[in-house]
Amino acid sequence: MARIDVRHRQGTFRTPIVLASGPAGFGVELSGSLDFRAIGALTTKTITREAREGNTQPRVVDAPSGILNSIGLENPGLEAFLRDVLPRIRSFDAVRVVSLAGRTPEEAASVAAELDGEAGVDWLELNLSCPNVRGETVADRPEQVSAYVEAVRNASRCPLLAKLPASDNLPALVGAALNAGADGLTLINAVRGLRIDVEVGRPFLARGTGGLCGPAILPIALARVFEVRRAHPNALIVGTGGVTCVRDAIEMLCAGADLVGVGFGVMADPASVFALAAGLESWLDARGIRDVKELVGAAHRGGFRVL
Amino acid sequence: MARIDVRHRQGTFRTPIVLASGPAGFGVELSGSLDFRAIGALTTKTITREAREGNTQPRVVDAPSGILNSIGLENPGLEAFLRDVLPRIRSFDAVRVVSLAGRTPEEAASVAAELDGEAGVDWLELNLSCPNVRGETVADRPEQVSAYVEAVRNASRCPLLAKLPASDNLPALVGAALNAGADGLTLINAVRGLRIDVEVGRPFLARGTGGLCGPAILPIALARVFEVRRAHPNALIVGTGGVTCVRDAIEMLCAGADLVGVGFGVMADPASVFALAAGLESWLDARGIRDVKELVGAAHRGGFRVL
Amino acid sequence: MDDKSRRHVQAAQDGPSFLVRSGSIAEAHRGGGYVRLRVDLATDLAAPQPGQFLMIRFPWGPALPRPFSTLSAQDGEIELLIKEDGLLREALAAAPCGATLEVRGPYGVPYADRIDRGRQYVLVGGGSGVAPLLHFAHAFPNLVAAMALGFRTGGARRLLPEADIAVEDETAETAEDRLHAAWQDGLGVIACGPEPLLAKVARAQRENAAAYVSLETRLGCGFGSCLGCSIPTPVGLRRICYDGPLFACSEVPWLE
Amino acid sequence: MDDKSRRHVQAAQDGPSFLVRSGSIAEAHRGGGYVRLRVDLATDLAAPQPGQFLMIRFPWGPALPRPFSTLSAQDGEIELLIKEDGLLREALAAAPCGATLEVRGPYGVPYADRIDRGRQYVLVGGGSGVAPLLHFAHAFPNLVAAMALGFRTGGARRLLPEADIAVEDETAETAEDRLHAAWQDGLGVIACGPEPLLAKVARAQRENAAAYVSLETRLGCGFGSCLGCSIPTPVGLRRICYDGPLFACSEVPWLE
Ligand SMILES: Cc1cc2nc3c(=O)[nH]c(=O)nc-3n(C[C@H](O)[C@H](O)[C@H](O)COP(=O)(O)OP(=O)(O)OC[C@H]3O[C@@H](n4cnc5c(N)ncnc54)[C@H](O)[C@@H]3O)c2cc1C
Ligand SMILES: Cc1cc2nc3c(=O)[nH]c(=O)nc-3n(C[C@H](O)[C@H](O)[C@H](O)COP(=O)(O)OP(=O)(O)OC[C@H]3O[C@@H](n4cnc5c(N)ncnc54)[C@H](O)[C@@H]3O)c2cc1C
Ligand SMILES: Cc1cc2nc3c(=O)[nH]c(=O)nc-3n(C[C@H](O)[C@H](O)[C@H](O)COP(=O)(O)O)c2cc1C
Ligand SMILES: Cc1cc2nc3c(=O)[nH]c(=O)nc-3n(C[C@H](O)[C@H](O)[C@H](O)COP(=O)(O)O)c2cc1C
Ligand code: FES
Ligand code: FES
Repeated sequence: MARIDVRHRQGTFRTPIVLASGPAGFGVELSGSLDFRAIGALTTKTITREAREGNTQPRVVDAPSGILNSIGLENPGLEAFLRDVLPRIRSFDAVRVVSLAGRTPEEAASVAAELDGEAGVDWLELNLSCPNVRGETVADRPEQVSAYVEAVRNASRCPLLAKLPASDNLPALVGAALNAGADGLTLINAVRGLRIDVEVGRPFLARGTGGLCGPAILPIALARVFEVRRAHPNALIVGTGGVTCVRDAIEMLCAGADLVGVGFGVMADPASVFALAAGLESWLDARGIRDVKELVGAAHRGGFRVL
Repeated sequence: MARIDVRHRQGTFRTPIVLASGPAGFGVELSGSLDFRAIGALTTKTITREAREGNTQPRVVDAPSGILNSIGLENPGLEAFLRDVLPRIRSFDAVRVVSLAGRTPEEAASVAAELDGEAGVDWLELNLSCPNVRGETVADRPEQVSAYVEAVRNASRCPLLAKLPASDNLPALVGAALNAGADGLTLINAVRGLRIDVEVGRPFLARGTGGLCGPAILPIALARVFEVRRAHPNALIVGTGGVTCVRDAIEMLCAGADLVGVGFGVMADPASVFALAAGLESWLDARGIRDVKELVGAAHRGGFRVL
Repeated sequence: MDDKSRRHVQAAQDGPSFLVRSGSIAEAHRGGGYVRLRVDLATDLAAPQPGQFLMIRFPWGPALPRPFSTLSAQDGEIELLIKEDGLLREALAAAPCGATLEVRGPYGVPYADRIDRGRQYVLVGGGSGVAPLLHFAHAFPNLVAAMALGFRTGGARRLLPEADIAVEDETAETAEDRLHAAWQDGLGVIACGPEPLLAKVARAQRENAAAYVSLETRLGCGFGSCLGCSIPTPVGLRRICYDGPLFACSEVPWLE
Repeated sequence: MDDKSRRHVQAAQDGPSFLVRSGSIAEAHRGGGYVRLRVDLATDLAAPQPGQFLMIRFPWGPALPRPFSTLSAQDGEIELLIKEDGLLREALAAAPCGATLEVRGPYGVPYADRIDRGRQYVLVGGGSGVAPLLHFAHAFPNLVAAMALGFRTGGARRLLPEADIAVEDETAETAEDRLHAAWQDGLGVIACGPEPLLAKVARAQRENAAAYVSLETRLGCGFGSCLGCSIPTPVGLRRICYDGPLFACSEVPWLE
């Protein structure tokens, strides 16, 4: 039986499958019927210092092979998270990554500081790329990324992921995040997109654009992970975007991801996401590949070896 | 009957439908069976000074709701174009846009100069965004765009479109192109993407990444056209990316396109592309909208008015 | 899809069902822009209660399944009433018998668990919104005072032999008219249908504690985790898919 | 897809056909990882000649139709032999009778227009590549000296009652073995099948001016304009979909 656990100096993930921030909420609805041992980590919905109402309806618009989402960081705020949500998350048998955002580096750092040392907060993910809120944590310049990561890094000892957008500038943003002390990267967030209601000629979403996610963005996410892996051979990468089946996950690993994030797939068919790890294991076994590690970044080495 | 012709100071397009550069080749195969009066313009495959072999097989890889293409600017070169291709294009009853590229601004300008004044060359399109050739005409900085557009502008009196990528930087690139004398913009080219052959763990395409096109990128193209239209209320925009049916074309017009480019759709179902204009006309008639112009940019004005 | 093993996941018993069942279109009746489908389910499904919905797609797509209320549900068999408008619904309407569907659920709070069961109700509905109301009427005849169901045209009548529907194009009568005709003090209302109809009911019945509307929006997950369907209520944000789809008119003051 | 008017385009007569015909799966036989489909075409189609192909998809997708050679073609009816492997092909194999297809074409140069018709040929094929060869043998029996068709397993045998196939898993005999057995000087070869088989034939027959291989790649348009299928030949770039799919072994020196 192939090994599919992912060993990292800051902890081990039982499988390479990560529930991406957002679609799984805080995991509460899923936990009633699905076994978290099938996933490596749960990333929470992004939390902020104060509660947020999020955007008005509609928040989901259909797109070819995906959707535009415009949730807008609805969340109960830090205090309610600590009081009501964290106690439930503590019992989940998987690494728990708490996603956070802030309007300023200081605000993000203050959230990180209060989470520091709490049981059930295994990793932090700093959301620097939400396409659905205006004028805050969308970091498209390296200086912004540095400032945020540094502030959060200094506020918490938790291992830290920086979640970045599919920017042209991604290699520079990644460099900034790693230099500022991020332990890893989550690539990519949803891609800015628009749909128009042709009955009236206006955008469906109140904010105009939303975040494109789902299979449509798989090739884009693969390209970005591939490019970042080439530039940063040792960074921990959670490759996220458009993965819905075992084959997609294998492509993401070969492109250079250590862990594979799934967002849209959780909305579309959660059970299939919880079956990915087992499917991956059988796939490896069928090829005599002993450790999922052998797939990671294989596309940079001319492919993997089949026994 | 609604008007669907597009009047521009540099000429009139019979319909808003433009065959995007590439998938339609030089229009020769299509012209045998389809009536060019159904389209506003044919954009040729991009030509270069010297003939190009393009990339090795495979050049097309499936992707959710689209493909990655990696043609790599295969073309017969300027001389053969003038000798063998242009005479056939002259007879097509639609505006003919000749797409060109060059390794340097000077090379592009020299191609433009030789096309200047040739019958059958109604517009030029300067391809500044091919994702499938290395180190040449991918202009991702405003200075590059300025230099190319200025050089071509000075070499030819033909009306000129600048074809730009879905870059984060797009508003700045557009500003540079318009300031340097472009008469309009074609937005967007294919989006960089990757697919990996999971049987071997290597990218399908020899160059690694390719250009994602087809319905998958429709929301991305709509967002970019929307943003550029907001910044440049008077620029001529050929909105291109993922359009395959009348509804998509209407979305593109409402987002701000004056003309609607179709690439992938020509490969998938050419007859349907030649039926778009008629479909658009019926759609307008059913709503009592008298001129397609009323749709253009409607999303920026709170929608269109139905009689 | 190409991953055969994804069906092998184990589901525990104490949460919503995430297993994707395979369904097969067994019978289809079309008319008036609607189609009534009978779907055989290969495996058991906790029978959806009236007001609950299933998330459905074909194996080929769309990528995100869509919610459909049941018109009836019994061992291994469900019926749906579908408006032929939209990507999946047009494909459902055009599919041959034998075509395979992917079905997960049921989700949402059954109407019967949400309402005051000490009352009788007028069921007000239009278009595909009549489906959960007919399901409810069949399951809880004692809770139903009257039906007030309307369609624009008469084409759908033969799909619904069990219902007496008002057809606006024929008699100028609407669901709302029937609600007025049946109205008596003390009754409750359950409305499901196009938003303008719900808005009228909500406006008229805001003070009636037993007046409910069944809301629709574009869902994401369908089981409460993605927050795609959040709406504001006086007591905070609520999820249509998880806390609804039925809401008291007093909870949706913005609906007018 | 949702645009009803797109079928109304007029096509002239002197170029390739771009009209999208509606087809309906009338019969399906499955075995050994293959499926043989009979498809009824609602409207007339210029009957595909052996070696030509059709671009096919379902109304729902995939976005880009895929090429399939015909196994037989006569008024309003075609047969296909499909390997159950890949997005569209697995969906084709799983589709119920009555399912609707979109079909355009035919495209490509008929084998008979490409070869030296003064010769007789051994037809060498494997897997779904036997389809155009059987079509050719049926249409031009006089041009066929022998058939050398092979499958890995015997499961597909009952799909092809008209063919005598070598089954490697049963008798260790391959298509290539049959080619050797049938070989006589002066014969031509037409090969269609997996690339390793074509490469072997090409290597062995490079000097034979009447040796041809039917090439495959991932197509784009199918009618010659997108350059998705360009390959180098000693006389310049050629398009598999438009100049092929059949090429003389001498034209593809890189195939080995
Ligand atoms: C709890 C619940 C129960 C439901 N039960 C039923 C039911 O029993 N029967 C039923 O028929 N429906 C029901 N619905 C509604 C149904 O799920 C949605 O309408 C769903 O989106 C249909 O999917 P579709 O793919 O057919 O349409 P989609 O393609 O998702 O389109 C949805 C609507 O938007 C329109 N549209 C799409 N794109 C555009 C565009 N660019 N511009 C303008 N308009 C556009 C379509 O024409 C259609 O009217 C229910 C919804 C909910 C929330
Ligand atoms: C002229 C011509 C005639 C043809 N005739 C026939 C015919 O008669 N019968 C027939 O069966 N085929 C035929 N083909 C081949 C067929 O058109 C192609 O194989 C086509 O791509 C099948 O489409 P699909 O959607 O089923 O497979 P696709 O999903 O396009 O996949 C194609 C292949 O790639 C594999 N694949 C997909 N994604 C990945 C990945 N990420 N990693 C590794 N592998 C992957 C699939 O398993 C499959 O084997 C013909 C091709 C040509 C050019
Ligand atoms: C409904 C929804 C909500 C999301 N919310 C968040 C969020 O709160 N924080 C975040 O970092 N990303 C959020 N995302 C982005 C996903 O985590 C992921 O990066 C993106 O959707 C691409 O992956 P996918 O194609 O697998 O969905 C959200 C995505 C969706 C679809
Ligand atoms: C096969 C193919 C070849 C292309 N060749 C060119 C080209 O030569 N020059 C160019 O500017 N764009 C080229 N493009 C890009 C298209 O013109 C278009 O910008 C892009 O594909 C997005 O539009 P679509 O989704 O409608 O295809 C090509 C696209 C495809 C699919
Ligand atoms: S649709 Fe996901 S929470 Fe309701
Ligand atoms: S597939 Fe388009 S030219 Fe051959």
